Amino acid sequence: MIEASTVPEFAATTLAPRQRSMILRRLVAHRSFQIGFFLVGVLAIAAVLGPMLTNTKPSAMHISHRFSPPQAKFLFGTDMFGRDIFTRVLYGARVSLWVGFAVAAIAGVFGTTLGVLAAQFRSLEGAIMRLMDALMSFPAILLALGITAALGPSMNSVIIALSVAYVPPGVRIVRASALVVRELDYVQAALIAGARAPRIMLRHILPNSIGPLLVHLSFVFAYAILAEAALSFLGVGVQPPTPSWGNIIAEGRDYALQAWWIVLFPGIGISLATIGLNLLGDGLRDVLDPKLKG
Amino acid sequence: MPVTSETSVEVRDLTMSFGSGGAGRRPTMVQVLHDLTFDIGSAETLGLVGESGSGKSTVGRILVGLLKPTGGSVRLFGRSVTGADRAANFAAVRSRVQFVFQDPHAALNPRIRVGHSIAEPIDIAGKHSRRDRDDRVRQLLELVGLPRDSADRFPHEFSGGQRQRIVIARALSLSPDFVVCDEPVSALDVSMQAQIVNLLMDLQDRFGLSYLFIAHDMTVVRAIARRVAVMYAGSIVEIARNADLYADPLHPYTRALLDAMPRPDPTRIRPRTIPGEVPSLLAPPSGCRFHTRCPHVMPRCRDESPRLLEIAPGRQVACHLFTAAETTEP
Amino acid sequence: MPADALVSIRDLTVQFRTDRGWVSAIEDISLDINAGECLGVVGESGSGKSVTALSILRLHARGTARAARGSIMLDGRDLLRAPERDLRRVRGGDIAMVFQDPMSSLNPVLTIADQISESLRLHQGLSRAEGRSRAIELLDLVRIADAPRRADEYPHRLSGGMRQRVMIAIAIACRPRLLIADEPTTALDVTIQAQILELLRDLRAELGMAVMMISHDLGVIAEFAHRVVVMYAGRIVEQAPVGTLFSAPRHPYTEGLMTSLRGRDIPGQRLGSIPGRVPDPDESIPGCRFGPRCAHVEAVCRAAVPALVSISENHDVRCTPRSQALAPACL
Amino acid sequence: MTPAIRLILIKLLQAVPVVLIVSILAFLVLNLLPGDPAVIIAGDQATPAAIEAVRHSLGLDRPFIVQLGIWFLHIVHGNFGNSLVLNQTVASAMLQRLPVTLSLAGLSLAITLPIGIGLGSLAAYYRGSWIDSSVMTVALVGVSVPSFWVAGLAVALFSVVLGWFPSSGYVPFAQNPAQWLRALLLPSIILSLFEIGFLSRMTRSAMLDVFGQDFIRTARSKGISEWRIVSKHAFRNALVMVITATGILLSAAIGGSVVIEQVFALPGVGRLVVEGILARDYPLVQGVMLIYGLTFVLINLIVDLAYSFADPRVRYD
Repeated sequence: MIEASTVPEFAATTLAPRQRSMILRRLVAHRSFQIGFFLVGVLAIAAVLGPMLTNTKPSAMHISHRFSPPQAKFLFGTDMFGRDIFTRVLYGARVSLWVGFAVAAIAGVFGTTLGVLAAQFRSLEGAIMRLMDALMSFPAILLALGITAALGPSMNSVIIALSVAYVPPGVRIVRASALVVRELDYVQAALIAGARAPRIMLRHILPNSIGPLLVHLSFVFAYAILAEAALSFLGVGVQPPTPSWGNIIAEGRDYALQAWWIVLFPGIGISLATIGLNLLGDGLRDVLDPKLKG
Repeated sequence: MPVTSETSVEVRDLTMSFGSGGAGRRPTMVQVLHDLTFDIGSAETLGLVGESGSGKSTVGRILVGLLKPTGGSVRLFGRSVTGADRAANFAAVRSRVQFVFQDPHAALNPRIRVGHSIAEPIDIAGKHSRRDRDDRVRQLLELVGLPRDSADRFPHEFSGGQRQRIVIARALSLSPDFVVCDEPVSALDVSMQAQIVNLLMDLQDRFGLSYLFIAHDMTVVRAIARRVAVMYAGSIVEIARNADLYADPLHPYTRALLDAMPRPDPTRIRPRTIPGEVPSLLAPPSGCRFHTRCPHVMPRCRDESPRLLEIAPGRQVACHLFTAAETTEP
Repeated sequence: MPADALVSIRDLTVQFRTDRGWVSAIEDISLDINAGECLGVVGESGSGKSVTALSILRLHARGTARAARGSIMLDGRDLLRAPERDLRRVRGGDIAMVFQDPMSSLNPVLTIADQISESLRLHQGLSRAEGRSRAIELLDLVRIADAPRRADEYPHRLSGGMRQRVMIAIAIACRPRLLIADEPTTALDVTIQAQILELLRDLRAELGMAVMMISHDLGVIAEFAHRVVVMYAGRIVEQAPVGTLFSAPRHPYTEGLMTSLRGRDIPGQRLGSIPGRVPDPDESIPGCRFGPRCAHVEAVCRAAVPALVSISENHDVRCTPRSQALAPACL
Repeated sequence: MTPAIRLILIKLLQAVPVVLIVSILAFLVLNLLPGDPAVIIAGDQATPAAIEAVRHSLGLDRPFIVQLGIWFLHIVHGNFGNSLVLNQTVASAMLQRLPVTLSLAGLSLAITLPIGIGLGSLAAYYRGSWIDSSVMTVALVGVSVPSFWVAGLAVALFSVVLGWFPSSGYVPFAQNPAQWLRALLLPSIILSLFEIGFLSRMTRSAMLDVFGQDFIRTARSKGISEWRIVSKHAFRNALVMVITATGILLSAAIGGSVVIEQVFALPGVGRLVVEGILARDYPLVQGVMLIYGLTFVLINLIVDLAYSFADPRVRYD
């Protein structure tokens, strides 16, 4: 057994000042990330607190106030049934953000699992990657259309459909970075010490190959919000009377000229959410992948 | 402490081939090691020098079980790790064999505190309680000359030389008897190199470690190795005791390497170096693989590959200049 | 400024943008490169030797570095303040550069001939065909066999040593008066390194250009340089003719480097080492930046930043105790 | 066999399993997912007998393997099954509608490529300046704003209020090229907004990536002008990325056309799919998905090969 009985002659080496969590500090200082975080944060809070911020229901019809332009009582105006657009947009935010978040989370879990498995086990690699290639051959929105058609239109169908569409790129990203990490010396060191596949994957490969996936997921979150809105707009997504940003716009479409506010505000909601998430993703990318920093 | 046999490592006729070629190419086998034979004694340092493509790193990786050789045998502490019971025998000696990497930046997981990195071999072996383990980590840090509170830090907070100390601490965590050092100082600044080489020598003296010290820099090897093996294009061309090799290199390639080494002496007039480059593994030259660059090339060198022969006690050379002498003067 | 100085750097301070603001990578660098001479610049990582070299041609990545102080004079013009257009004529024309990593320094999607002839066509107005035949001549000059065939190949087909020869061919294409070689052999194998050094030495004699050889390797410097500048942590700590520097180094850091190399001749003997580590550029150290690692540190070293003092003809040292002991008493 | 031909053959071979998986996936999507197409088609109030009738008419009561066999038979025949509603094969319905979608996607790609690459290069070249931030803001808005929403607003403004463009309808190119362009210009531009944003962001980061490489410093050390460095040294390296992006853009254009065709009432394939889904014409949806899937296997193959040939490192080895 090796023991340190004496301190070697050159023990005097000094350490540099502590540098805690550089990644977090850089993120906090990053302009895009700040703006993105603010936008997404405000929308998320509005979505969570939604029912508390309004004194009416999204489906409540104020028949005497149909097509009211924005005013003190109806901040964003009312629609053809006299429903309060502000309330509907708030409730729509709950649907849209939830769909986006759920899709990103599912894509993240499956992307990570399949990606790491494909990188670690050659026997699985071919099957997983060909399946992903095949899924990626369908334009995402078309695949989602087909799946929602099969499952019947509903919010959960949309989540499942978009998850299937957005898992494959995540798998590719994780696999690619895992393949790089797998060859690094610290993984070799663990192999020399006799580490088995689970330890290698969970402790070494996973934490070090997840950065690019996080960046990707913030963009998936944004794409999913856009896609949910598009599907709902086409009538195959979230079904009325449940308000989503997409179906509010679809319903208001025919009145765009006389009651512009019906389509304007949910559109702004979608735009702000996706802008925020894209900025968040840009910030993450700059910090986690400094090579691409602009 | 386990009983050590006289030799830590016995390598016989070791060969290694890799499949090469990806999409669009016919797979071909590329032979990177040709019939290597050498021993490393207990508490001995064998220096292994050569340029890139010589196969020296492959040797190191085979000895710690990262690569499986395609031919020949390797015995570690008397156990064969290339035969039928490869896995079982390797498991038995795993804790006695360790590795120190070239690039201290890639050798440590950036997301794990260095204390945990150092303790990883202990965790995998699963022998210690948490408390023992933490004590051991502090002990190891002290041993390699780092402050005890280093354990809670992350690798990015350390300089290159300090990270190499951490890598050495990890290599020592299970009290190994044999350590492969793969270019352990070539990524470091000159002033750091001396610190790390001294540390390795101290550790050897205290714990009786055997080293395979792989390097391209012959001056570092000169300081630390007892014997030196020189590799060229996958073969050992010369093995000799340190003092003999540097004083009187026999193989033309060894001489060329020594001549080409820059020295901190402005008065020295360096002889012109050999022409050409290390041959491609995909199309190795016939006969002696050094003949394309050798200043003493003879017709025989182009056809016949020289064998590594003992021409004096502890001194082996693979060159027809010496096999010729042997056959004409028996 | 000496009459025969080709390039004259004075009080150069260059700073880099970091998370914590602008940080000085080099401070108060003053040195001359004389026409036809071979100046060695030696130092470890973080010494600022490459930063100094890149500053001469202002080749730092845009927006990341700034010259806070100083001047770099060539033919009576300050390169630090010259307009970009004028500087472009100097780059590749009067002053050319060879970089450390030959694998990444050549453009992977352009042919060798294209990359060599580019500066000829730009600076000397050669046609495409003329450029190509000049490129082949240059490949011959840097001793690449089968030059006409190699000229039409892409870099990935060449070995590291050959690529570094191509880099040299690019650099000498317009017969520069100064060639800056930034660790040109570090990435190469020992025998190839020797070949490249021989090539550079021959070309220097043939073309009569000055060479600024930057290296971390005292051996390379000893073999190649006439005069040596030693840098540590962003400052010049000593400069002297090569014979003087290696036989009588005066700065404790230079001494430390020499002993750490020389002890290697004796097997098993502990090497002389310099304790500690190179400080980060933004680490604040009072007085001499080598102080924390110096065996001879005194109170005066911590009191003030030592000045670069001439202790004999052509021999300057930045060490307060040493220069007080050794400087000629003619003040 | 030259390396180039061998490369093409190998890529073709690699595509075979993908083609198979694509065709099975297109089948499975509507046949294996938990929803019962017969129930959905027959409607909520349908009697069990009615559902059974639907199931029989679709062949859903046959064993799974038989259904799959029939599916492959349709593919091999090239008619991709029969539409339930349109009284024609999926292939002929698709052929009828394809010119509209291709015109739309092609036009938008023609708008996107020069503008996207140009803006991205410009932003990279002037990184950190006001040009960079303005371009990137525009690009960000492009990838963030929902196209159907912008389309709605644009129709209101340009078609209804200003009367510059027709708000809907399509004129075949062969019939009247000017009218064709007039009908497609606004939808194409709107379709391009996302693509331009996407491409310019991608071009910028690829160019910046290249700018950071050592060989750019070599080029600068030769005294080459910044413009030449961008247009020659950087762009040729970034080209590899642009080729990859084109495949993604085409996919985005086809996907986006589904929504845009709906807003502008263009009789393209996207509209066909949506009509198919709303009319519960499952074979139609399946058939279109399959054809698109196979098309993109082919496009990805072409992109992959183009990518290999743009890079001498791949081309020669």
